[in-house]
Amino acid sequence: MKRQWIHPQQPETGKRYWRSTAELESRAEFLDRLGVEFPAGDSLTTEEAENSRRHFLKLMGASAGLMGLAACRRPLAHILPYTQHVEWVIPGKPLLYASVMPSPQGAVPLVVTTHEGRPTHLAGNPLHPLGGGLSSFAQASILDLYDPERSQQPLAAGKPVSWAQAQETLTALMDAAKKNQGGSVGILIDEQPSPTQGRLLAELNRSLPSSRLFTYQAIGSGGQRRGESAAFGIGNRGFLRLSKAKRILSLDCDFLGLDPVAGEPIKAFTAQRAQDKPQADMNRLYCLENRYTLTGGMADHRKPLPSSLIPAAAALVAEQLGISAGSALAAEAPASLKEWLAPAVRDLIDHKGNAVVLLGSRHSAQAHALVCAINHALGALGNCLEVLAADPAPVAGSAADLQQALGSGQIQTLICLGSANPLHDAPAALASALSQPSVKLVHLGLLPNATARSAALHLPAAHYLEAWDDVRAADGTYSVVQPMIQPLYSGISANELLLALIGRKKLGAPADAAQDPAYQAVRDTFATVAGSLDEVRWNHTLRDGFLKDSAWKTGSTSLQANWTDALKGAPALKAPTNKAMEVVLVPDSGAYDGRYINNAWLQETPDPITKQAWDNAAWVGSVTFRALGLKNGQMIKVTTGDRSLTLPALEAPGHVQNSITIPLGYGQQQLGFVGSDSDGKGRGFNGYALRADAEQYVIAGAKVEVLSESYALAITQDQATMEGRAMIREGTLETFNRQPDFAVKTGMDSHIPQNISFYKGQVGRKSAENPDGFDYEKKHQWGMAIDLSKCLGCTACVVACQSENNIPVVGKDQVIKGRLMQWIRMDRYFATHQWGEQKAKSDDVNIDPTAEQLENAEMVNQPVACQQCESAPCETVCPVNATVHTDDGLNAMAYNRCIGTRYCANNCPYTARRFNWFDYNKRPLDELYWGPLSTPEKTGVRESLQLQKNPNVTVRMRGVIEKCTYCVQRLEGAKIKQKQSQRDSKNFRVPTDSVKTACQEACPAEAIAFGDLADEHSNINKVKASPRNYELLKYIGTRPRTSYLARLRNPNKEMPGAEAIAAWSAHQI
Amino acid sequence: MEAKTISANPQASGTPRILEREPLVLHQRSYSWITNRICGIVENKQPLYWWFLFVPSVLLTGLMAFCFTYLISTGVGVWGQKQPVAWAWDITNFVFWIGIGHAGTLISAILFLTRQKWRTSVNRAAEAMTIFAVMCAGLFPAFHVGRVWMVWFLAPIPNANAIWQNFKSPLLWDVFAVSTYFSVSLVFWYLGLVPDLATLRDRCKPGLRKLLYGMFALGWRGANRHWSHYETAYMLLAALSTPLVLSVHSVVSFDFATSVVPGWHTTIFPPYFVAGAIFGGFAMVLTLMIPVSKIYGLGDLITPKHIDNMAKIILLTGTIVGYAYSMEFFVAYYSANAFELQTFQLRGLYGPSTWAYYFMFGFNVFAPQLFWYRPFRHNLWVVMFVCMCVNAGMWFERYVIIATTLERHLTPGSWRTYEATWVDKYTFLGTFGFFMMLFLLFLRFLPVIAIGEVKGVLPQSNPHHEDHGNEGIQEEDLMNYPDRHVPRDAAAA
Amino acid sequence: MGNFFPRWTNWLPLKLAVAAGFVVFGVSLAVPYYFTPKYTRVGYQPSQPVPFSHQIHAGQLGLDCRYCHSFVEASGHANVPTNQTCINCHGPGKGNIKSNSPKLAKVIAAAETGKPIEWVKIHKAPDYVYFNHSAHLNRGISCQSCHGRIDQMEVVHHAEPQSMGWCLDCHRNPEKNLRPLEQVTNLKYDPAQLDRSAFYQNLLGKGIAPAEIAQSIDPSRSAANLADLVSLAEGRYGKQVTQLEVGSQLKKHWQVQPPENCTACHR
Amino acid sequence: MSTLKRVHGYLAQFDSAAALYHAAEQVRDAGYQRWDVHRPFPIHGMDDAMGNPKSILPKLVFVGGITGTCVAFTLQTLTQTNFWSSIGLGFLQTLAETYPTVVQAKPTDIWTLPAFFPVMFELTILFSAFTTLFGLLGLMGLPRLNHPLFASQQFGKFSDDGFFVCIEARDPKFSQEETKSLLEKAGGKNIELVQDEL
Repeated sequence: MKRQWIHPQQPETGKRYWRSTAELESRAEFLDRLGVEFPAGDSLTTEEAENSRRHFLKLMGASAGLMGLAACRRPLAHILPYTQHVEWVIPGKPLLYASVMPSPQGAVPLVVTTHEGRPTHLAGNPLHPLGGGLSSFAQASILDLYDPERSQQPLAAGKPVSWAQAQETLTALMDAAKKNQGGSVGILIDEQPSPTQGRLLAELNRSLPSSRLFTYQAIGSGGQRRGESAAFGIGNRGFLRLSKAKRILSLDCDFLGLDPVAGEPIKAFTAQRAQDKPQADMNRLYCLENRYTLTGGMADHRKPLPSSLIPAAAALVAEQLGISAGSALAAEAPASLKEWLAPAVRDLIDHKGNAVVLLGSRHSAQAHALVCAINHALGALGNCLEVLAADPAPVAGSAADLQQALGSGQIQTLICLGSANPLHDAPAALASALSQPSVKLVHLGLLPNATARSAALHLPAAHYLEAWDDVRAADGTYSVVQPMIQPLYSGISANELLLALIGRKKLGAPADAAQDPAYQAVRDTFATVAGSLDEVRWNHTLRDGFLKDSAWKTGSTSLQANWTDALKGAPALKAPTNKAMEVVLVPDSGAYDGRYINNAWLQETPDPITKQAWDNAAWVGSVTFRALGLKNGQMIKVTTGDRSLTLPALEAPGHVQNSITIPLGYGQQQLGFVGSDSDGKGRGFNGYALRADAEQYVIAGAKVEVLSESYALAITQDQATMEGRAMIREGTLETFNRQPDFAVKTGMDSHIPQNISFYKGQVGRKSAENPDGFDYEKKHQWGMAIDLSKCLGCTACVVACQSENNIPVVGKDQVIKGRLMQWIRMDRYFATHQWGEQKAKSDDVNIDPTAEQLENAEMVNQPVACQQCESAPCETVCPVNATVHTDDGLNAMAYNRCIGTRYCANNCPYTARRFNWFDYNKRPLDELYWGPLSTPEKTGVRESLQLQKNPNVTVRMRGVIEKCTYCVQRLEGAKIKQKQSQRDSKNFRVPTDSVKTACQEACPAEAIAFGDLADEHSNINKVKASPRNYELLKYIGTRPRTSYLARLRNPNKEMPGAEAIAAWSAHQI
Repeated sequence: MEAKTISANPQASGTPRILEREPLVLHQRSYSWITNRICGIVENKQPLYWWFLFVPSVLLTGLMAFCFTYLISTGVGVWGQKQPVAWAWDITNFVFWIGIGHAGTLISAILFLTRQKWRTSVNRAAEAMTIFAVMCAGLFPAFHVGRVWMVWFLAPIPNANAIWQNFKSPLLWDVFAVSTYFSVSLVFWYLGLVPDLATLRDRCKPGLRKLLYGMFALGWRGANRHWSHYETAYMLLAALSTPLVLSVHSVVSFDFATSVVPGWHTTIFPPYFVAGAIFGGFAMVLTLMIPVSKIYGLGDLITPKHIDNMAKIILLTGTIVGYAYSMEFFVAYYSANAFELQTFQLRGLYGPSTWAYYFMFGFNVFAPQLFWYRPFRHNLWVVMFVCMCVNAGMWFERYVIIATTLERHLTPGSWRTYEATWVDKYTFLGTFGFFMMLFLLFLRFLPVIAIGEVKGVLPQSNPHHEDHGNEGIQEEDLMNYPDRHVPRDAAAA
Repeated sequence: MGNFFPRWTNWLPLKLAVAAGFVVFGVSLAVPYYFTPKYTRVGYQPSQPVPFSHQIHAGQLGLDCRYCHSFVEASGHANVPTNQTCINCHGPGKGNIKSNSPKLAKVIAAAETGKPIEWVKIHKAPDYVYFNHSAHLNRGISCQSCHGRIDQMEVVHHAEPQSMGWCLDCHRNPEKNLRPLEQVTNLKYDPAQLDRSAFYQNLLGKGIAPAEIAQSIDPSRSAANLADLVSLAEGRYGKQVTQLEVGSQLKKHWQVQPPENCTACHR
Repeated sequence: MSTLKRVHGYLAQFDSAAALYHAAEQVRDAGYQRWDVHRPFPIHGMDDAMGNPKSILPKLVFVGGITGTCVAFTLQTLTQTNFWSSIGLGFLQTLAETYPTVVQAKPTDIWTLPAFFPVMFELTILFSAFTTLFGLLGLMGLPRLNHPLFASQQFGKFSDDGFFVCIEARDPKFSQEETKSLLEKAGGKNIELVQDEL
């Protein structure tokens, strides 16, 4: 029966796209619709159109609501096609671009996924010589682009001003400056300005000859630079060839975590950790550090040592190598350290050429010079430690010089181009010098932070995905940063600011992309680097993401003759005592030095060591912690000299006594919900307040006072030990050689009773005797293996997953309540070979390790997501068939069918399922409990955040279960791609290893293998063939498709306590 | 012929004989006395007690409604659940109420089949209690889901999506079991009511009441044509309900027994749950009936014998439950399944919620042991005390099984301790109000004791009982009965 | 005491019961019809801002669907053509066809202002359904199978229910709709019009052995060459090519295995 | 007002259950067909005393129960297994648009039947119970809200402590005198000729 469909006139609301959809039920989430029916390309909004980097192609969209809320039987929906077709864009298909992210350690090569001009996901660039996975920082940096709390317009002394006014202020400033050749102008830059920035600075210097440059980074490595140049010569720097390093001694150098050294990517190190054949050789890592770091977790031998004594350790090593120059430093070293180091150094010497000593980048120049000499003596230089002749950084004053110059009134105007937020992170003296009324600050930054708010002129910076720039990688390879999208809030890059100062750009004036001066400036730099502005090479550079053969040449591998001078003025060392403790300031895994404070993904991702999210705290070693009678979250007052800080304490196993570690970057105010909580009072506590000068990271003589109040910490893992359960299995290389399949024999797995069932279900490979099994001939069969020997626990996979799968952020309060949404849970356990006073072999439920045992415990990590069990307990209990099994072996989850009984979550042995307790996507995180009464303007997904969402993944609503699906959208995408090329042939199988999951792509250690089990050439089959391969909780009989490869350690027999290493695993149940 | 051994006047009969059976109705009441006494409750004004209980329970019902509204409008997060404790108070309360809802059908069905005549004076109230308890129980599974507006997905309706329910899911078995149980109990209860509704109908003046009673009495005429089919039907329903009542709690226990969670995955669960249900159910029956009989002066109908019998059943089932508790431990130890063993160690010895376990054990296993001693079974205060313990203990049992087990799931990395929120607590409290409200309305409008059936067990109702003329002692005029029944009888206790 | 209820009440309960029975019956018939896509979607024919006639363009002029919906084979979704595409033929100074017709006013205007025409959406999968056009078109499923005879529609309307059950039906028996790739956009397609020998020649061209094809026509028989196959097929399917013949052959020899997993459409 | 009346029958009251019982025996022996006894509670052996056959309700309920089992079996196997296709009735599954799914590696053939027992059991009980209810109403001829006996003043006591015998006028052996005398002989009190208004 046919009906006339008369639609009421669509309401002419001036509403913007997102708003109109946000009013709909969240299932009808706008962006899904994009992915589903007519992706954004076809129906661009004006916002998006403006945002598109191809703006100059005159692509136009309309902002009429997609769905009128007209109350007819069927809501009216519109299709808005482009009027002009857009080059490259095929509506519904993502576009990939190669770019790089600038970071303190140089370029991070990237591949950016964009959907109709919206960057949505980042991945490493495999073509790049240093390409690999991504750190969680790089992975999460895309969220900074869409951060709704980003600085959005220029501020003059905290008051919003227009860009035009900002331009006037600048011109006025420049005219004033020109009068005295810029004598009163200082420019504050990072340690490594980009090539273009360097060029423009030089240019600016020509117009203001007497202006001065200063470098200051909240967390800098001045000591290292000075030490290295003293030893290797100015500008020369080490480049670590991890692939060649067979023996590594790390002196408080978290080179696998937050303190990367210039060198080959981490995968070169982890590749040697995974052994699948007995009698294989394996590298060995010794580690001395005051707290647990990811590096310490990977180490074969680790000894907790106060940071104050690290130079002493270096001196001891030097002595043993016959370098007497630094023996003064060795005085304080305790005897135990000597006997620990002796066999280690012997081992290093045995591997001359392939042995290297690494020192944390924040240690003194003297110590660094000494370590350079040590590496020279070990014959590392030119072998596993290249010396590269980098182009020298511009001559610039230090933070101390800046303070002096400001104090003396010499510098009146300071232009901050760098990442620093001096009013928050600089030492008190410098900060107060900066905040004198006489000093004019011009600040460029992404966040409206302390400096921005009080600067005479603050300019919103463009995100690196929004502007042209260039960076050199650690090995000097030159890359161009290309914008993916027009600046969301019309921010400008540092280059553009310089251009404006020079007068080649006018702020606020609409830029014609073709003649964009920043673009031209970068091309000019490219010309100088590449030798000529060759369009073909330029395009290749853009396509590949780097310029071929642009790495730095190697320098001389001999020490400077006068390197010992660098040792002069080494500060005297003192071992900390319980009266005078040491405070160690370290970068934070979530905020780094404070620049990522507003990144919700990073804030919510728990610290890999302490499992703390959304805050920082003082890490106190178990012995001291219990001696002080502290509880987690109890406040302590730390006093160093005349400076003090009150913050909560957190028990940190593996942390040395009488030492307190404080992660930096927190305690910033008025940055919005994420950065400084809903009351704007700030998240966490500002550790910078404790340091006296900008290069002081280890502060001796700290007093600790225990207070009564306590503070709620969002710790995501209550249980620090495995209770004897064989979750993570570990063995020494020796054990492995003796019994390669030790992992399979661990605990109850060695005596699993026969599974007797009177029917044969859909498990295993289909065959004559197993007719119901999975079809390996005509279907793909997906599987995953995670190599715990390689896994660092860095949580890059967690962030990648969050970015790929539209996983909501739930906020500190919900994390405390145990409702973290991230699909991958990075379990961190501490294990020791003796448990409790009774020195039990295994930790049963009733045994707690003593403080001493915890101090020397091993740390192991294990990422756990849905294991895609072939016999999945979660499926059978769902009353509505919302989760069922697919014929390619996935544990499918149909969100729209789920009614949320949560029975599956209960019946999942791995606790891999997550439930949407609230409308995390729709309702403001600080008003979740208000339900429908939450503030209307805060309700609904923030517009800018919607732009980040992956259109191929449903945005889940309240009341449904969600979980890892092996990135099924990618798998289905790959199958369809194959269909497109298969057409009328039989060849349905996707090319071997052509499809990667987000976590696998992100993993910098290449610990995750994934692929088609039915494809015998696929890598996953090789990996799963390893004798170390075991299934988690195999005893339960779930037959997971994800398996783990047992962890190997390679202890040195002569080391003290070598026998204890990995001993605990043998006694697991 | 037991009736013969009853002498008109106990004093006259000299020393009571050993074999003498206590009568089911004391003081040789007559038919009309029973009719008047029971119908009186409905026909006369309610005592103050009734109002004292009714008003608060209505308020609590409102509280419950508010909590559910908040829950639905805001999200399940307002409860205390978290990973890995996805079920806690919600399902605990569900199982608790369902358990309560077992005594009624048990009394009406199993005791009927086993010819336990003493059931007649308690079965009506017990059945009513069953129905109300099941209503309370049903609320929780219905509202604990994340998207309650999608709950119709549970119904096997043909649909254009070609997708159906998963009949392999214990949760769906639950849906069928509980709804069946509710319907059958309702039918059973209603059929039992029909003759008594006729009685009420015949006693009241034309008007709304007569209309309603008349309609629901269906025009009952007590004809043999009615009675003979009626008795067959009653017997059939009893025969159907007996396996049903056993199946329902077995199915509920399948929710846990068929899972892989250590501490849930146990073959002992079905009998253990059924015993527990009878246990808790009888406790609740006594908790309700003792005050009722005192307040409404039904002491002659609900005699010490009745209470004694039920106390014995509580003692028996309580001991079975205790056996189950210890057997779980033994099996965990004996199974050589380390996860299982650890689970029970964490439950009872080292875990974060051992307190719940101790409450459970004390209330359910130790408290009922008082009933070994006859005087305790006959002291109403002691009986009430033990029943209260059991009511609480059974709730803790479910809490231990559900929440504290999930707190210590298989992967230590995800272990977390559960805390309930105010919404959890008030919702549960509210269901008590709802339950009480329904029960009080039942007292107000329907005969609390099965009139017909009680008459059926009187000696003189035996057609071969020849001693004519004895129609029992005619009681004082009953017209002024309502205004004096409360204090005196209460004091008598 | 006298009768409280009048006599007529005796039959009342029965009457009520019967009435209720009829109501329930009626509802249970109505719901599956009126509350399923069969009714709610089929026939949906909104009026479009521009009176574009598929009948003229696809029917009379015989434009290939892919001229306008150009990415349908490459992308998940069949793009609605950019305004440029219309202008190519109708634009002043371009094809200039009817460029001054009032019907085209909006198109011309859009070209000038750059403000797109707001077409009204007709086929709208729910947002949790990830349908992919390219996967179907590249494997021999025609536009017509889901959209009907667009070439005969003056104003396009919703021709098929496009409910999950409807999708599954085809995913279970694709042979009902499979056709040679070159026929995919041929809306007038009729298997009877196919040349049988050409069809089998094409299969043989894919390097499939005649014996194998013969097998799939009639398990008991074999064939050495094209002629055998054709005669074999005639024996099996009759003089004219049938859809069943085409479909089952393609399904077998292209190894068409449409997914019935949730994940195929819900992610 | 119409005074037109129709005789329903004789109603006699008796003192006790026993009296009623004996009366019933006598009326039975007198060979009456259309008569019945009314009383507040069931009296055992009354059926024999009246010479009535056993109730056929159990047979109905059995049928009802079996129906329930079959419904449950069909519903579950149809929607969850390929059983019907395997016995060549696949069209049923197409008809019901079913979508068998694999959960926890359980087979989609008939071997997954044990998982269906609970629901089969429950539906059996449910159907039986409702058959009992409606079968009973049918056999009792209820609901019938209006009945000539209600016209009798004394009849109301049947639901309290009255025991009655009513012999209907429709009975072939009914005659004003003999019936009355029979009731008197049986010990019936305040015998009344019940008439109802037309």
